[in-house]
Amino acid sequence: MTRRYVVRRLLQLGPTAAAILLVGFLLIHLAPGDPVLALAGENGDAEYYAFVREKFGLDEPLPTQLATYAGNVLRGDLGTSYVLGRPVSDVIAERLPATLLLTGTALVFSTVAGVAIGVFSATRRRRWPDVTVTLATLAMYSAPVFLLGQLAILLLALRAGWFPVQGMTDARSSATGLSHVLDVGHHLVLPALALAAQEVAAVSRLSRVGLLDELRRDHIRTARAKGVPERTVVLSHALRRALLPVVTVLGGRTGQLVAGAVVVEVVFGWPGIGRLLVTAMQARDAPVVLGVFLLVAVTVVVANLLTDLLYAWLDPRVRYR
Amino acid sequence: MSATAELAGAQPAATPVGRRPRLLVRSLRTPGGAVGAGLSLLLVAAGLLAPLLAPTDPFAVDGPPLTAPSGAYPFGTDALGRDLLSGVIYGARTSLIVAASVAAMVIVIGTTVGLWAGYFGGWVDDALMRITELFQVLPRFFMALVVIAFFGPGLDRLVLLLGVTSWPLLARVIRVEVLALRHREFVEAARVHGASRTRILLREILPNALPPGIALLGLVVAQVILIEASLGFLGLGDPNVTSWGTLASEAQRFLRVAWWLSLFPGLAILLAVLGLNLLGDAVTDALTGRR
Amino acid sequence: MAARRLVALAGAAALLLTACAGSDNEGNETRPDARSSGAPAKGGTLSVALDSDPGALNPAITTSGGTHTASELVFSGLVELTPKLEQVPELAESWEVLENGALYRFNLRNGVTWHDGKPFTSADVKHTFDTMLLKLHSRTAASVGAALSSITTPDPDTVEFRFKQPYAPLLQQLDVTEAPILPKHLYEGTDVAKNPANNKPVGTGPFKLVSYTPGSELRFTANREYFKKDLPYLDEVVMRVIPDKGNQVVALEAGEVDWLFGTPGPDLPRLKSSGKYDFITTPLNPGGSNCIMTVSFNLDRPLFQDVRLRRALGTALDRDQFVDRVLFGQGRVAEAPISSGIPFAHASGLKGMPEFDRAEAERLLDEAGWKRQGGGTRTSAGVAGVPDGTPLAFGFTHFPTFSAYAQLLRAQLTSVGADVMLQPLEPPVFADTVFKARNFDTNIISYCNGVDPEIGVKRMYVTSNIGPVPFSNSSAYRNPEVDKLFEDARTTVDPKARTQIYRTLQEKLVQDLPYLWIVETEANRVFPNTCKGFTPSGHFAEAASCTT
Amino acid sequence: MRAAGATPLLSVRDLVVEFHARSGVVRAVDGIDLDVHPGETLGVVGESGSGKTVSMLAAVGLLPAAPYCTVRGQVLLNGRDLLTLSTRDLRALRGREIGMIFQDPMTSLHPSFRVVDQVAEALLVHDSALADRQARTRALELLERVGVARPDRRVRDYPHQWSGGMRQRAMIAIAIANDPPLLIADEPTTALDVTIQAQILDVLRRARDELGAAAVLITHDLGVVAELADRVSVLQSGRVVESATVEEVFAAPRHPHTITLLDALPRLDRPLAERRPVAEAPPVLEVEDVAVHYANPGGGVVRAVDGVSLSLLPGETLGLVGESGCGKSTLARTIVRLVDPQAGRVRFGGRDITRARGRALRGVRRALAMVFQDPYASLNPRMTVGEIVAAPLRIAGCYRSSGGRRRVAELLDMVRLDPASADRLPSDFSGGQRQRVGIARALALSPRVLVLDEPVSSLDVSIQAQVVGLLDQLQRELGLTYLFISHDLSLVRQISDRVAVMYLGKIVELGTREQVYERPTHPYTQSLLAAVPSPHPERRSSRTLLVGEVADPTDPPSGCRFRTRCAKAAPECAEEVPALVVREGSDHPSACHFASTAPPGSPAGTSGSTPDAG
Repeated sequence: MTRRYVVRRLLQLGPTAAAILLVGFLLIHLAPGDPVLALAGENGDAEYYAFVREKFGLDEPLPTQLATYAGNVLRGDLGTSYVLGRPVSDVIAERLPATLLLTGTALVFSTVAGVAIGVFSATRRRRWPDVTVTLATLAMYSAPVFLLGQLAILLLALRAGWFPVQGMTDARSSATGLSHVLDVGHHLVLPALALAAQEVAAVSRLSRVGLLDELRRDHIRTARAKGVPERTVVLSHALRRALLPVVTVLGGRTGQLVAGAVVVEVVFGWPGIGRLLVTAMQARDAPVVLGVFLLVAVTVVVANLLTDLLYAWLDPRVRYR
Repeated sequence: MSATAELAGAQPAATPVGRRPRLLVRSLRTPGGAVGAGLSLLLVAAGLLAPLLAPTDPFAVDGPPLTAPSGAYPFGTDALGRDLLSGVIYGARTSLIVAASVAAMVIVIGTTVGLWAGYFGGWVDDALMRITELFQVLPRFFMALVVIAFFGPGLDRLVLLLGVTSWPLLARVIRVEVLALRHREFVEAARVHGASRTRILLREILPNALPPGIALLGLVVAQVILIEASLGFLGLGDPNVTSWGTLASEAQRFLRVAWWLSLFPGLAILLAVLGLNLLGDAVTDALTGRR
Repeated sequence: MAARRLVALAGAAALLLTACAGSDNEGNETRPDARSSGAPAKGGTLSVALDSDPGALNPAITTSGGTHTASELVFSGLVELTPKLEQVPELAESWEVLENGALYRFNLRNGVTWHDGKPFTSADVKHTFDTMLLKLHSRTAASVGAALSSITTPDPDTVEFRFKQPYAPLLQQLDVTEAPILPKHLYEGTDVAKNPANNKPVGTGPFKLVSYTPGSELRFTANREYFKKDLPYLDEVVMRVIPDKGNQVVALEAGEVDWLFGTPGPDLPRLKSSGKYDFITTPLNPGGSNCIMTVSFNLDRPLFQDVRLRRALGTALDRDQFVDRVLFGQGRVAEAPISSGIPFAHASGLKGMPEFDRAEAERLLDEAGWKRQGGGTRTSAGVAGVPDGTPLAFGFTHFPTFSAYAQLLRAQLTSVGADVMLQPLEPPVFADTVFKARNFDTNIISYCNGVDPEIGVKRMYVTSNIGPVPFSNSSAYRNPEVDKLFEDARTTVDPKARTQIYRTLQEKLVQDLPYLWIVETEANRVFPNTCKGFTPSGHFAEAASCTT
Repeated sequence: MRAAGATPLLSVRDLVVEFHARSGVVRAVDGIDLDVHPGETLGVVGESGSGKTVSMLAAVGLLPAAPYCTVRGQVLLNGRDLLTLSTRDLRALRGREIGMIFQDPMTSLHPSFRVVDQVAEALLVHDSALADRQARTRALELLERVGVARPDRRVRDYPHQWSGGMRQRAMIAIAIANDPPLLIADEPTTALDVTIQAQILDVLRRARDELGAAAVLITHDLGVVAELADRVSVLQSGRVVESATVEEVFAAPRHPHTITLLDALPRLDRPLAERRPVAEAPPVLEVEDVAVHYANPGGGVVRAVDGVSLSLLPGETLGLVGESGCGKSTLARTIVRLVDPQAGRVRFGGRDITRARGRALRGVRRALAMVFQDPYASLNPRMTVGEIVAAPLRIAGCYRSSGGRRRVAELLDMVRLDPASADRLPSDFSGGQRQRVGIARALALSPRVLVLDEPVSSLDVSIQAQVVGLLDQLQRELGLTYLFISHDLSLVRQISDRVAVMYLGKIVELGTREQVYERPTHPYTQSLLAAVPSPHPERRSSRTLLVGEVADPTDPPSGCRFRTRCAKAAPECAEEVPALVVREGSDHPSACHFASTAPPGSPAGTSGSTPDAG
C-alpha cells in the first residue's frame, strides 16, 4: 500500500487528538462543583481546603492549567489523582489490562461470531433459519446492555451456576500460572458475552447484507461460471469484499465497546477503566476522568486509523485514491 | 474514508434509477416494516397521550409496595407503591421527547454538513469531514456520561449533547449520496438551464439524497434511546421525569424480589428500539432494493 | 502446609478462645444461636464485599468510609469500643482521667510490634495525632483538635492528652475509627499525602496487607504477632469491590463473599427466611454511627422562615412509610433530634415532634397562608416575605443514593399541594452547592450523631458552624440559647447534668424545627451462619472464624 | 467446416424461465428451442428483455435458485440434461465443458484478486493436481494467447489497472482456459468501443477456431452476428421467432420482427437519404481553439480537449464521432458551459459566451439546450415528468407567461408523449419515452441549438430509429441546429450534414458526410469505418484491425497522437503535430501528414496493446 496514504492518515491524528484534549479539559473544568471537596471528604476545615487547593495548583487560571496539562500529557504525565493521590497514568495503567482483556475479547468474539452468523443466514436467505437469526440478532441489537448482563447473571450464574457472578478472579484462591488464567477466563465469559452481544448483532446484520449484495455481483457470476465450488465462492470471493462494511465500522465499534464496558464493568464488578471512570466521576476526580477520556478517544482514533489501513489492504482501489 | 454507516452499509443507496414511488408504503408492505411502524407508532401514541392513558401520576405513591402485576396494577407497583404501568407510559413520553428532538437536530446538522461537503467538495469537504470524523470519534455514550455526571442530570443537556454528537453518520451518508448525485445528468441538466445553486441543492439533490439518510435516522434514534436508558441505568437520569432507564436502574435493587420492575421497563426499551430498527431497516431495504 | 500446622494448634487454643469469641459477640442483636458456641475453627479465608475502591489505605488522614472499612483491620486505636460503646483496652492497657477531665493519661501495652517488626511506642501515638489526626482526620481534628492544648510522652509507654478545659467525650474518640495509630518511623519527615505507606499500610492490627489491586481486591493475612492472644483465627481476609448492593447479595448467595457491611432492604426478608445467614444489626454506617436522615430547610430563604410552614410539611410526612418502603425495616422513626443510639443524650418521649396527619397538615398550610387553587399546587396569600400568588414550589437536594427518600418525600408533599423538584448531586457537588454556595431550598442529609453529641450533633446547630465546611449547620440555624447549651454540654463532665442539658436542647429544637428528623438508620451486617465471632465494625473480623 | 453434425452439442428444448416477483409471475423465457452443433456458432439475437441472456444463464444454472425463479424444460449438453444435474456435477462442468464470457468487463472480474490469479483459478478448480506455479505460468500463456502484451510484466496487476478491452481479453482467457467444447458469449463487445470491439471479436473468433469449439453468441447487434455466427435465432419476448443460417436471415428475413431489426439497424452501406441543403448564413455557434484540461485523480493532467475548433451553421446537424475518452462529451459540456475551458473561446450568435455571466449567460441558456445520454440518469426520479419539463421554464422565470401546464402539455405532445402523463414519475416510462421527456425538456425554452450527447446509444435499435426520426422531424419543424455526438459511425452518417472525427482531444478529420464516409483521408477515420461490423455475412472482414487502444490522455504521444496505432506512422509523425488542413488530393481538412483516400496497408502486429493505467 502506498506510503503517501499511510502518512496522510497519520498526519490527521494530530489535530484530532488535540481537539479531543481541549474538549475534554473544558468539559470537565467548566463544570460546576469544586474538585477540592473530593479530597477533603466530609467535615474538612477551611485552611485544610486551602492547603489542598494550593497543593494541587487549582488556583491557577484555566488556560494555565490547560497549558501545563497539555505539556504534561505529551510527556505521558496525566497529572495526579485528587482522590488517590497517585499519578493518573499509574492508576489507569493498573485498570487498563482488565478492560483491554474484556473489550478485546468482546471485539474479537463479536467480529468472528458476527461474521459467521452473517454468512450462515445470508446463505440461507429468506428461509426460516435466516429469518429466525435475523430476528434474534435484531432483538439482541435492540436490548440494553445492562438488561442482558443482569439476565446473564440471574440465569447462567445464579440459576445454572455455570459462571461466577462477580469480579475477575475467585476471591478465595490466589491461584497463579495456568489455573489463574483459567480462573480469569471463567470469570471473563459472561461480561464478554454481555458486552459483545450488541456488536455480534450489528456485525452479523452488516455482514449478512454485505454478503447478499456481494453475491449478486457480476464477478461472483464469473467465479461460478469458472466452476469454482460454491463454498469458495462464498467464503473467498464474496466474503472478502462483503467484509468491507464490517471493517469500516471496526473503529467505531471499539468506541461503542469501550462505552459499553462502563455499564458491563459496573454490572459484573469487573475491575477495569469503566468502573474507575464511574467512581472517579462521582468523586469529581477530574484528572482521572480526563485521563480516561483521552485514553478512550485516542484508542478510538487509532482504531479508526487501523481500520482505514485494513480497508485499503482489502480493497486495492482505495490506495490509489 | 473511515467508518461509515454502522448499518446503512458502505455503498451509496442512491441509484434512483427506475425506483417506484411511495417508498414508505413499499417498506411498510414487508412484515418487518409493518411491525416496526406499528411499534414506533405505539411509542409515539403512548408518548403523546400519556396523561390520558396512564391510570395515575407516575410519581404518586398510592398503592401497596411491591405488588406483583394484577388487575388493579397491570404492571405491578414498585417499592414505594407507585404504579409501574403509569411509569412505563410516561417513560415513553420521555423517550419520545429525547428521540424527537435529537432527530430534529441530527437532520438539520447532518443534512447541512452532508450537502455542503458532498456538493462543494475540495477543501470544504476536507474540513467538514475532519470535523465529522472528530465528532464521530468521540464515543457518544461516554461523552453523555461525563457531561451528565458533571453538569447534573437533565433532558435538556442530554438532548443537546446527543444531538450535537449523533449527526456524523447522517452527514456521511448524505455526503456519499450527494457525491454520487452531484454529477448525475439530471443535475447537470438543471445547470444547463441555469438553475441556481440553491435550487440544485434543494430541488434536485436533496430529495434524492435524503431518503437513505432518513432510513438511517431510525437506527440513530434507536441508539439514542438506548443511551438515554443506559444513562438512567447508571443513575444519571433526570429524577423529575419518568424514564425507562431510571425505572430499570431503580429496579436493579429488586431484581430478585420483584422481577416485574425490571421486566416491563426493559421490555419497553427493547420494543421501542426494535421498532425503530425494524422501520429503519425496512426503509433502507426498500431504498437499496434489497431482500 | 502452614494451614496444617495451625490446625494442630487448634485443639490447644480452643479453651481460651471461647471466652473471647463470646465477649466479641456481645453486641449482636440477632444472636447466632448454638452454632456460635464451641471452639472457633482456625484458618480459612474470609471474603468480604466492599461498596467502593478505598483508593488510599491511611485511615488517619481521612474520614472516607471506603478507606476506613478497608484499612481498619490493619491498625489499632488506643481504646476499643464494644458494640455497646463501652471502652475496653486496645493499644492502651489502662488509663486515668485527671483534673476533672482536662488531663488524660494512657499506659500503653508492652511488647507491641508493628507489622514490620519495629516496636510500638508513645512516640508513634503523638506523631500520629500531631501530623495526621489533628490535621487531616476531619472529625477528630474538628472536635478533639479544637479542645486539645498538647500531647506529651513522659516515657515510651505513656501518653498524656491535656485540654484547655475539661473535655468529656475523649474516650469515645480513640478507637481505630476515630484515632487509628500509625508508625512514626515510616511517616516522619515525609509528605503525608504522598507517602507510599498510604497504599502499603503497616499497622499493629490483627491483619497485614498482602496485596492491593485498586478497583478489584485487597488481600490480608493474619498477623501472627498480634498482641491479642491467639487472634485472629482466620488465615486470610480478601475484600472484593462490588459497587452494586444488589450484586453484593448475588455474590453472597453465590458463595463468592462471606460478609456484607449492609444488606439491601429488599433482600433482607428473603435472606433471613433462607436460614442460611446470620445478621448483626448495628447503628454503624461507613460514614459514622447513629445516623439520622434529616431534612434541612434553607432558613436564609424567606419561604422557610415561617415555622408554621416547616411544621406543616413535617406533619405531611408519613415517616412510617419511610421505615417500611425505603429502609425495609432497617431503622426506626426518629423520636428526637439526637439519636437513640446515644442513650445518655437521646430525649425519649419528647413533646412536639411533628407526627403524620395529612388533614392537620392541610389545615396548617391554609393557616400559614398557602391556599389550594383546585387540586393543584398551593399558592401564597399574605405570606410574610413572599409575594402573593407564589406557588408552593421548592427544590430538594440530595445524594443520588438517597433518591428513594427523595421520591417518597416528593410524593407525600405533592399530596398536600407542594411542588417538589428533586436535585440529585454527587457528594462533592452537593457539599459545594449546599454548604459553600448555600444554593438550595431543602435537602436531606444523613447526619451521623456519632457516639457523643459533641462529635456529630453539635455541628448541625451551632451558629459558628454555618458556612463552607461540608455537613455543618446546613439549615443555617441561628439560636444563641442553643449555642450556649452546647457549650455547657461540652464542659460538663457529670453525665446526669449533661443528659439534662441535652434534653432542654432538644425541646428547643423541636419548637423551632430547623430540621425535620425523619428516620434513624441502621445496617445489617450479613454472613453465612457457618461463620461467627464478628463485630459490627473496626476489627470486625478480628475474632471471626468459619467452618466449611 | 460448419457441417451441421447430426447430434447437436447443446440442445435446448422448450426452456421456460419464470421469475416470481411480489407483483406476480413474470415469464422471461417462454419455451424456446435452440441447437448448437459441434464447431458451430449460434447467434442469439434480440432486444433487451427478449430473454436471450436469461435463457443462457438458466441453461447453465447461473440464475438465482428457487423460490425466486423456476426453470423448466431440457438443456442437453452431449446428451446430459443440465437442468437435472446435481449442483456439484453442474459446477464441475462449468468452465471445463462450457466457457462463458459476460457483457461488462469492468464488473466481471473480482476487483480484489490479481488478474493472473483469476485466470489461474479457472485452471486450478478443475485440476487439483495442478500446482499454483504451473497454473500461473499457464495463465500467462493464456493471456498472451488472447493478445495481452507481455503479461509477465503484469503479474501483480489488479483489474482496475486494466482497460476494458484488456479485461475482456482476460475474461476470454478464463473462458478458454480448459479448452471447453462450448463457449457462451453474452454481449461480449457491447460495452466496448468499435475498434476494441473489432479486436475482441477477432480474438474470440481465433479462440473459437483454435479450440474448434462451438459457441453461442448472445447479442443485440446484428452486425456482430453477421461477423461471427453461422446460424441465428431471433428472440422476441421469450420466444424464438426465427431460426436460420446467418446468410438466410440477412438475405431473406421472414419474421416481421427480424425485418424491423434489420431495417432499424443503421448501416454504412445503406444509400443516404437526401438532406435539405443548409441555407448560407453566419455560423450560430463557433468553437475556437478550445482546450479543457483537468487534474486526473490518479495524478497528471488529462488533456480532454486540446485545441478544437468547430462551427455550426444554422439548421445543420454536425456529427461528432470518436471513441470513448476522446473528449467529445467534454467538448459538448464546454459548449453548454458546464465546464470552463482553459483556453480558446466559444461564440454564440457571434457573441463570446466563454466567460458569460448573469443575464448574458441566461440568454445563452435559453437558446442553447442539451440532451443527455442516459435516459435513466438524466431525469430526476423524484419529479413528475411535468415538473421536469417545466423546470427550465420555472428557472427562466417564465412558467406562467409561457402558459404553464398548457406549455408542458404542448411540449409533451411535440415529442409524441401523452400530455396526460405529465403527473407520472420517470420510473413509469421506458427508456425511449424517457429520452423523449429529455428532449421535451431541452425544447422547453425553444432554443436554437441542441447539443445531443449520445442521445440514443443506450436504446434498442428499433427505439433508436424512432427517436432519431423524431429528432429529424423536430429539426425540420423548428429549424433547430444540432451538434450530434455519438460513437456510432453508422448512426452519425444517417443524420448528419457534416461530420467531425475526434481522437484524443483533437479533431482529426472534418467534412461533409459524403467526404468523410466515402473519401476518408485520415487513417483513424479509415480504421474506424473498417472496424464497424458490416451486416454482410457473405463478405466477412478482410479488414485491417486498428492496433492497440487509445493512448493515455494524461501523457499523449508527441506529434501526431494517433501515430502509436497508425499503420502509416513515420518518424516525422513523432516530431510534428499535423494541422487540420485540406491537403492536396483531398477535398476536406484532415490532421494527417499522409492524408490520402488510400486505405492504410495492413499494420505490422495484428494485435497487442498499449496500457492505459486506470
